[in-house]
Amino acid sequence: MITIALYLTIAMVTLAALLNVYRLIKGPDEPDRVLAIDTLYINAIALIILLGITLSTRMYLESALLIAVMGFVSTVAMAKYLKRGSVIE
Amino acid sequence: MFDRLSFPQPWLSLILFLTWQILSDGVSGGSVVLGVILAWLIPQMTQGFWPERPAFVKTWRMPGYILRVLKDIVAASFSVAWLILSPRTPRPAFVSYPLQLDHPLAISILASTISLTPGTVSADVSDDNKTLLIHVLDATSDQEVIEAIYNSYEKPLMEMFR
Amino acid sequence: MSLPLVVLLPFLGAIAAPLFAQGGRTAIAIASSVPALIALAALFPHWAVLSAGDTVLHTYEWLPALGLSFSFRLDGLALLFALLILVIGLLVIIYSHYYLKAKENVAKFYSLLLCFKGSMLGIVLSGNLLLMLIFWELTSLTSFLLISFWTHKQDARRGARMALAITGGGGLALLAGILLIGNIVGSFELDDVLAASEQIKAHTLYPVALTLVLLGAFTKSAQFPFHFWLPHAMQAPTPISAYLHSATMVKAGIFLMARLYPALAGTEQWFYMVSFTGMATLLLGAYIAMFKHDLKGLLAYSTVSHLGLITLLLGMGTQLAAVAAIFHVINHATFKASLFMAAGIIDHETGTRDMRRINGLWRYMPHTATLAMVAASSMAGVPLLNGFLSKEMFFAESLQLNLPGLWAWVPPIIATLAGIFSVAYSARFVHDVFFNGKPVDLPIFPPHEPPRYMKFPVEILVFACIMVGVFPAVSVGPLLFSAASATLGGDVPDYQLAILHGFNLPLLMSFLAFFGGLLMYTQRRRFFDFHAQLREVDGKAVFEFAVSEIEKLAHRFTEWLENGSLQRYATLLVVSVIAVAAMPLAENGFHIGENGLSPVDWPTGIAAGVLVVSALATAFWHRERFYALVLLSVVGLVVALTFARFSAPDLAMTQLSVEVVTIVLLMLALYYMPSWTPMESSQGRRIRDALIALAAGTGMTLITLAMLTQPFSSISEFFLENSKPGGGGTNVVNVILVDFRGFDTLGEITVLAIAALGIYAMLKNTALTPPPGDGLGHPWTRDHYPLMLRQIARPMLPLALMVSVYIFLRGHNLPGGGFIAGLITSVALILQYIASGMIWTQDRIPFRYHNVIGLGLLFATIAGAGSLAFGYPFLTTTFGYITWPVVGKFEVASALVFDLGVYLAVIGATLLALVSIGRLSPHSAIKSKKESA
Amino acid sequence: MTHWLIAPILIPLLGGILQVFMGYAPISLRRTLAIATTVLILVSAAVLLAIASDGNYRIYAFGNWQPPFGIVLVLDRLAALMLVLTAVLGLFCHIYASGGADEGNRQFHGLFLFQLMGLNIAFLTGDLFNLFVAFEVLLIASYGLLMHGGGTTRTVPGLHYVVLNLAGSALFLISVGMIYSVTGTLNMADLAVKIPQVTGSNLNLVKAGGMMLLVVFGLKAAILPLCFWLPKAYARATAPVAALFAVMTKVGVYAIIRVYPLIFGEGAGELANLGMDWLFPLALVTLSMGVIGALGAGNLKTLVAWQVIISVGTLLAPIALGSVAGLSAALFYLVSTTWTVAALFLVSELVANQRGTAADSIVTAPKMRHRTFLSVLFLIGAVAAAGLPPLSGFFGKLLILQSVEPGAEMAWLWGVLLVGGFLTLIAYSRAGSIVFWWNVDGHLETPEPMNNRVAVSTGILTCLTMLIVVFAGPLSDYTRATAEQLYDNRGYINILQTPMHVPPNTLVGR
Amino acid sequence: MSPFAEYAISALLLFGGAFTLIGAFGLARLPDFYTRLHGPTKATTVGVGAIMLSSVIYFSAIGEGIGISEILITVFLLMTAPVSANMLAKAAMHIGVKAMEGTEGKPWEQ
Amino acid sequence: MELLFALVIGALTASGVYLLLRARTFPVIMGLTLLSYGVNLFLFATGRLATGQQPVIGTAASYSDPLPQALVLTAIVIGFAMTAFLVVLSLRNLADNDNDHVDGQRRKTPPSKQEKEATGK
Ligand code: NA
Ligand code: NA
Repeated sequence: MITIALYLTIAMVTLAALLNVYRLIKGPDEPDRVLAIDTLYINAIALIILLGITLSTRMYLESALLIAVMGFVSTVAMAKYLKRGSVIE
Repeated sequence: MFDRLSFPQPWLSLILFLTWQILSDGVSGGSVVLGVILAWLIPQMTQGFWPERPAFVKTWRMPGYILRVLKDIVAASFSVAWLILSPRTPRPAFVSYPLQLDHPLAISILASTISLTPGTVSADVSDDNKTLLIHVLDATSDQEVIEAIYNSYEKPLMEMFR
Repeated sequence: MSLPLVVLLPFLGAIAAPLFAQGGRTAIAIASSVPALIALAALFPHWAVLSAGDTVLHTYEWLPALGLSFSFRLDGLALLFALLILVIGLLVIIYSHYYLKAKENVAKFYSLLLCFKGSMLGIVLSGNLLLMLIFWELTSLTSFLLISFWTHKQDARRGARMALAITGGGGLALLAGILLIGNIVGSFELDDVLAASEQIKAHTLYPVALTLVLLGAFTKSAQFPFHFWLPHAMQAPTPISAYLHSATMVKAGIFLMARLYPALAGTEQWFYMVSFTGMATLLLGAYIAMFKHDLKGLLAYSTVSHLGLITLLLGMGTQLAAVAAIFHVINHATFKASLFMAAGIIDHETGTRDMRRINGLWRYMPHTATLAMVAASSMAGVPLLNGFLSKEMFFAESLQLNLPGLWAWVPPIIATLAGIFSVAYSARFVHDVFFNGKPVDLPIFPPHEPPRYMKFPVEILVFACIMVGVFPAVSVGPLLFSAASATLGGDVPDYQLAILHGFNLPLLMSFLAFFGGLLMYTQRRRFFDFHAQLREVDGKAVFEFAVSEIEKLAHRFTEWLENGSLQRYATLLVVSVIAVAAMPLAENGFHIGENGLSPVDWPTGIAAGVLVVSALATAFWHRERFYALVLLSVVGLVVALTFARFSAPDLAMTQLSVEVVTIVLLMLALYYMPSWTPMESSQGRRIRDALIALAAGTGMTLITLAMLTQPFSSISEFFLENSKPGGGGTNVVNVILVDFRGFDTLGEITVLAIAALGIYAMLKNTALTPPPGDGLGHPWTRDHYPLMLRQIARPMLPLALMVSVYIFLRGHNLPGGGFIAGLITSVALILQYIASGMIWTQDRIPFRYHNVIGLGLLFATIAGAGSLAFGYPFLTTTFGYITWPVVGKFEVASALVFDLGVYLAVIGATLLALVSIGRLSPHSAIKSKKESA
Repeated sequence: MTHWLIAPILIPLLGGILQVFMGYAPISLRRTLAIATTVLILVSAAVLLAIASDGNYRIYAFGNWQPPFGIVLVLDRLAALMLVLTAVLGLFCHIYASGGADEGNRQFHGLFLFQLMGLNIAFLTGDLFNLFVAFEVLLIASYGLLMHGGGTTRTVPGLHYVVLNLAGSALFLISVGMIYSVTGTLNMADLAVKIPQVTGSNLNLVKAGGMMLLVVFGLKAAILPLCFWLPKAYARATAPVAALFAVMTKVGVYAIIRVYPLIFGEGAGELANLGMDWLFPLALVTLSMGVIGALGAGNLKTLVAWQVIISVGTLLAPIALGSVAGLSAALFYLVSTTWTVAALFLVSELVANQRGTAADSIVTAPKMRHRTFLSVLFLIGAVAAAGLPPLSGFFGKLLILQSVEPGAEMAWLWGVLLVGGFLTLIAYSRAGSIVFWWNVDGHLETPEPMNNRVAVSTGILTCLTMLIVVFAGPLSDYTRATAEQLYDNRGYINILQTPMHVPPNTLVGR
Repeated sequence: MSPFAEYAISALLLFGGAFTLIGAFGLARLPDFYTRLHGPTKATTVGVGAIMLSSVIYFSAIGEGIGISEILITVFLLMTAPVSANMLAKAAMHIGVKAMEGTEGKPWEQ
Repeated sequence: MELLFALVIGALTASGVYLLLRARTFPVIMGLTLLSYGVNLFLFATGRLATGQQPVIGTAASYSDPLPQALVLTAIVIGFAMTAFLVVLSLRNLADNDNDHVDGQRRKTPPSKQEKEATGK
């Protein structure tokens, strides 16, 4: 049962990622793109966790944590760039 | 840097200690010793980076608030999901919320709560920290939104922060 | 020892001469004369050996790998030339003493002159061809400096450069020739080469070697068509001309031909090449000399002509001709040196060398005139003077050439013709200068006799002309015999040195030449008119034009190729790579490996699709820079996921962290840059680039495919086995990084550190003006540090530090380690900068990032060097388990200290780099005391 | 195992770290320490030369791991020669720099020492990937040094240099990857064992990898068509940096000499002499391009920069022929040309400093101070560079000319080398006569006098060419022995058998 | 593994997957930037949280011991998502990203 | 899977090379970054593709090749350092030459999109 659920979940998350990419490319504005990649980061966390469950290993948990941290900083930096230009000033 | 043999931010130290235990996957002698050391050392090193000390008054109310928010988050997700899936176009609005809180951390917590809860996202805090601009996904009326937020979140927060 | 000494002495003198500069001109002149005197004394004792027909040989090993030795060899030929060099050299020194003006750099003059003398002696005394070549080229160099002694004169500089180019270039040809000969013979020792005559001439490369050697000789001796440098070298001070262009430099080519005569001469190639070149030079030089108005120009072309004569004699290939050649070398040296000196006196006293202005000097300087007239007569071949004797021999030899049919008439006719010209220009020299009315507009008027001893060298030489002319057998007989014998390899023909050999055909030719010459001189107007009609082909102009055209062409070609376009250079690189990588593929075809392909799971497939699409989209939309940046970070994210997917958690984490820092960095830069790239490349270029990119991509795809499908085994089994027992950690990747290949990691953090230091230095004094708003015209917001961001940044730092410690400590056993931990800390600090600004954050950081970097490198190095104390190599790690109460058993590993170094270096470097850029922003003009100290 | 092997790496590393800490110390202290460090490097290099000259290989196994598993340093004659060559060069450049060129960047000495460290790693390492790391260390330091000092003209060439080298680094990684993906090893000795065993379709991969590696080394060495980044970058760097860079292209040449005879040598079966038939014509074309560039050069530094390219062509042509004599000749020439070119860079800058706005342009200008001194140095340098007797360049070329066997290759090599030499001579005589002789009237208002440090270091470096001539015999014996050692790769392969330390019994786990 | 755990895990997985997908769907479908902001902030965060929870249960259930690091990540996401949303909204308002027709009260247009 | 991986590397290389050949610093930097992603994946793949075999002793039945992973780690870090330097160098270029060309052109920086549109009207 878990296998099936896992399979379906992976499918849904992957599809979600594709939708994010769609929004990223479609835009139309730059905040849309940043929002899309921010969401993509979060989807990536889900994928990593799902990979861990699939492989029955917790080896990738820290990767997930790192995506969360890095995704956040990256989004914040991009957002700040969009309105301030200068990220560090 | 290590001017005191104390815990300048006890709450932070506690959180750090717990975090360490969580990260270490289980409590052991080693992890406790190291956890205590880190819970002391890190706040000592970083206290300069947190100049505005959070002034909690009624700390015990915090868990209740968190649980409520968690519940609302799940609810919010369902409502947003519904809005996304329904063919109806939403009627969004920007609402200016007059803030009564003045502690920056409290404002921040409120704004975050608003963003995580049904149909609202905190879009902006005014420069004077007096107004919160909220984007409402499917607006009923401004006043309703403001009242709901005040009663659910700002009032409890005001009680906690002083 | 004496032979090397003879060569060495002038060089020592050259070094010594400037030291005597304090003592004044006389001291220098005396100091410069001493080497020659000692050298003469050193040569004298060898005469006994030489007159017995033997050679003196002194050999010292130098570079056996090259076949090069310090081999000095004295025989008759060498002695003759050495004497010419030394004696005339001495005279030139005396002469120069009076010639040079007070303000001139006398020390430099003598120094160079002595260097030149030493080089010349080196040429003639070398017993090894390579050694000779070294001296040969040295004469080119020193003569270059001598000719251009008056560096302020443009003509002098040009003349010198041309002389260097021609003679130096000829030297390179000679080098090739000598190397060929050396290859054929198997030795460069002169004795071996001269003994291998048959072997050389029989070799298939003989014509090539001969041509190359002759090129060297002809250029040096100013043979047609390389003759043109010599007249232009006359820009040198006259003593130099007297020395270089009568007795030494130009005679080096003659010497070379004489030296190698036994080895190379006697073949048809030799005959045709040498004699025809000589003949052409003889005639051309004599002809042009006639029309030169410049006193030294006349002498120069006459020199060209006489060199041609000697060359022709050597080319004839008969033994007597060779003797005549040697004889004429002596005679030409004496009369030409004296003539040059006389010309120098005239120049010195009148201030000009233009024969159209110099007239009737007999009245003003009869002594000099007498000397010059005797020397000129010798040049013209007037009986009782030495020039006559060798010219007679030449005329006689020109009749002996065994040419078929009417061709047999050609050499004597040419010889006579040249004789006529020679008499004519000699007559012109005498008449035009010393008689022919009154001087015209002389810069110095009236001219006087020069100082008494300035004439002394001329007198000596003129005396020699007469002595040889009248008592040839007594004066030069033994020397000539010895030299001729050496030239001919011991086989000296019968010849007689007498004033007259009776009334014979050669005498008739002399007679013809003499009166023909005088006649020609009287009819000179017609000849001048005739000559004026000719379009003069000046070799110098051609040469200079050619050189300047070559330079211009080279410049244009270089500019065209090296056009400053990175696009071109990168294209060349990429295309080169594609070409070399495609070659093996083209040779052997493409094969998928034995393992074949494994099935694709669809989430991976979709991820790959996302990766491919976003990579291509980055390229496609690169002109929208921010958009491309977002796409780029998608690529980075999916790459990280790929690492995770294929069992590389450490890589996934590293990639993620690095990517974020990179993106932040790019955004920091983008702030100052145009946010949008205009369409610049033409469509053709874009298509071309796309095709190149496609080829590169296809190539990498094929390579990867071929690689992935091949079975594989590596040294990594060792790492997996030894990681825990040997390195004390279960995370093999980390153990490789800090232990098995810790040295790579040390290098890597050094790179990081250097990059940061370089960035800091590069931006130290850079000012950039940021645009007032984004590319779409929105001004920047004034809200620098949003409240929510600031609030979340506060707890983020301690939490991130906690996570860093965690990631750091577990790295040895589980994915993580110093590098990733360092990046987490860095990113947390970067967040502080973003949220609260430079000044705020910097104020709370109590250390300089430079020191953090230094500390990191130091920790890593010390951790590595610790093992040295125990006699183990650098970076040998150690670890152990310690059990403490409460804490329990835990591991202590020296590798952890190393990793701590990595951690610190990463933090220091990352932040120093980012902060350096951030500091550019006008808002963060940090001028705290720390910085300005 | 002798710890001397690590000395040329540790000394600059520690010296460099010290400089990082001392960024704000007085400049005289920084200079003193930095030069002391360079002297120590030279001492250690000299010791290693003495050690290596017995012809045995010595290895230094980092972490005490048996090769091929750990990284090893390998000392042989070639490595020792390169170390000494570089240390001598480094010392004089450093002294020159301390005459004032090091001002304006507090990290100059650090970068300089790190650069030397990278070079020394490159010369000593016996590991292909570590060679990559060494390249990166020396490259990043060189980027920093290149941008050192004021002036805006070096930015664009610097950018080109960096971008192309980054692309080159990517290529290096791909090549190493391709070779590893077949052989499963990175140790050069182990590669020499494994490469000949490669068969089948793996041959393609290794062949392509090997060829791509040659492109990488060719890019560093600046072989045509990959040489155009060099002239402007070198010509616009400050003199001590450009002079130090004289050895940078030689690193590319070194890598070719190190890697190809060893792992793609005669014994490499189907992969024997990989790429060498391409290298020969390319080397000659490079030489010709260098000569053309030199002829067209508008200033002294550009002229010297093209001389660097001439040197590379001259070096690689005999190397490509694959004979002991050729390699030996090339090594001899390498020593000579590196120092000569470096000296010429220094002289050019001293000239530029004396001529006001004319700087080192080959145009007329007012008379400079120290004209005699500088013109003598330039003359010596030019004679050595053009390969005229009696200086060392001539002997190098002579050895090269003699090393080639009769045949078409001989004709080409001789032709190009001799004609090239002739044209170079013309270029130098033109440049020298205009710059040093062709003076317009008057003097510059305030020509700065030279200080002793720059004068002495330039003078000595220039005169090293004479030292080479004096010691031509021993040097050519050494290079010959080096070439023999390189073409017989059995000794190198044997380092795999070197026993490691016995594990200690103390607290250590192994 | 107990069937209860299996049910819980599967349910949480599916719940999480569904919400992640819905969040993304919202991002793709909703008419303007400001409305799109709601999907990721809430649905996706919750979805990923559910998946995290399932992971916690899964690894406890298969006997790897109780590890709740996933919770840490979830908390982190909950803390940061509003800030990201806030920053992006500020950026969008600053740039003047247009809100859909009918949106009431656009303060930056005043 | 191998083909897929090969195509990914091919796409990264192609995009990277195309951008490397552009005329301005920024695209060139992005090109090099893409190229280095491709190279890192390639170097990683020299140890072949493995699923669930992370080279941590005791966590899997068999292990993927750890050496390429270590090499890639080194390569990533070095690549980061180099990219950072290049980014700053391009800034320096902008400051010194007032434009961001690398194609030997010496034009000023182009007008922004907005300005261009404004003048176009
Ligand atoms: Na006259
Ligand atoms: Na911008």
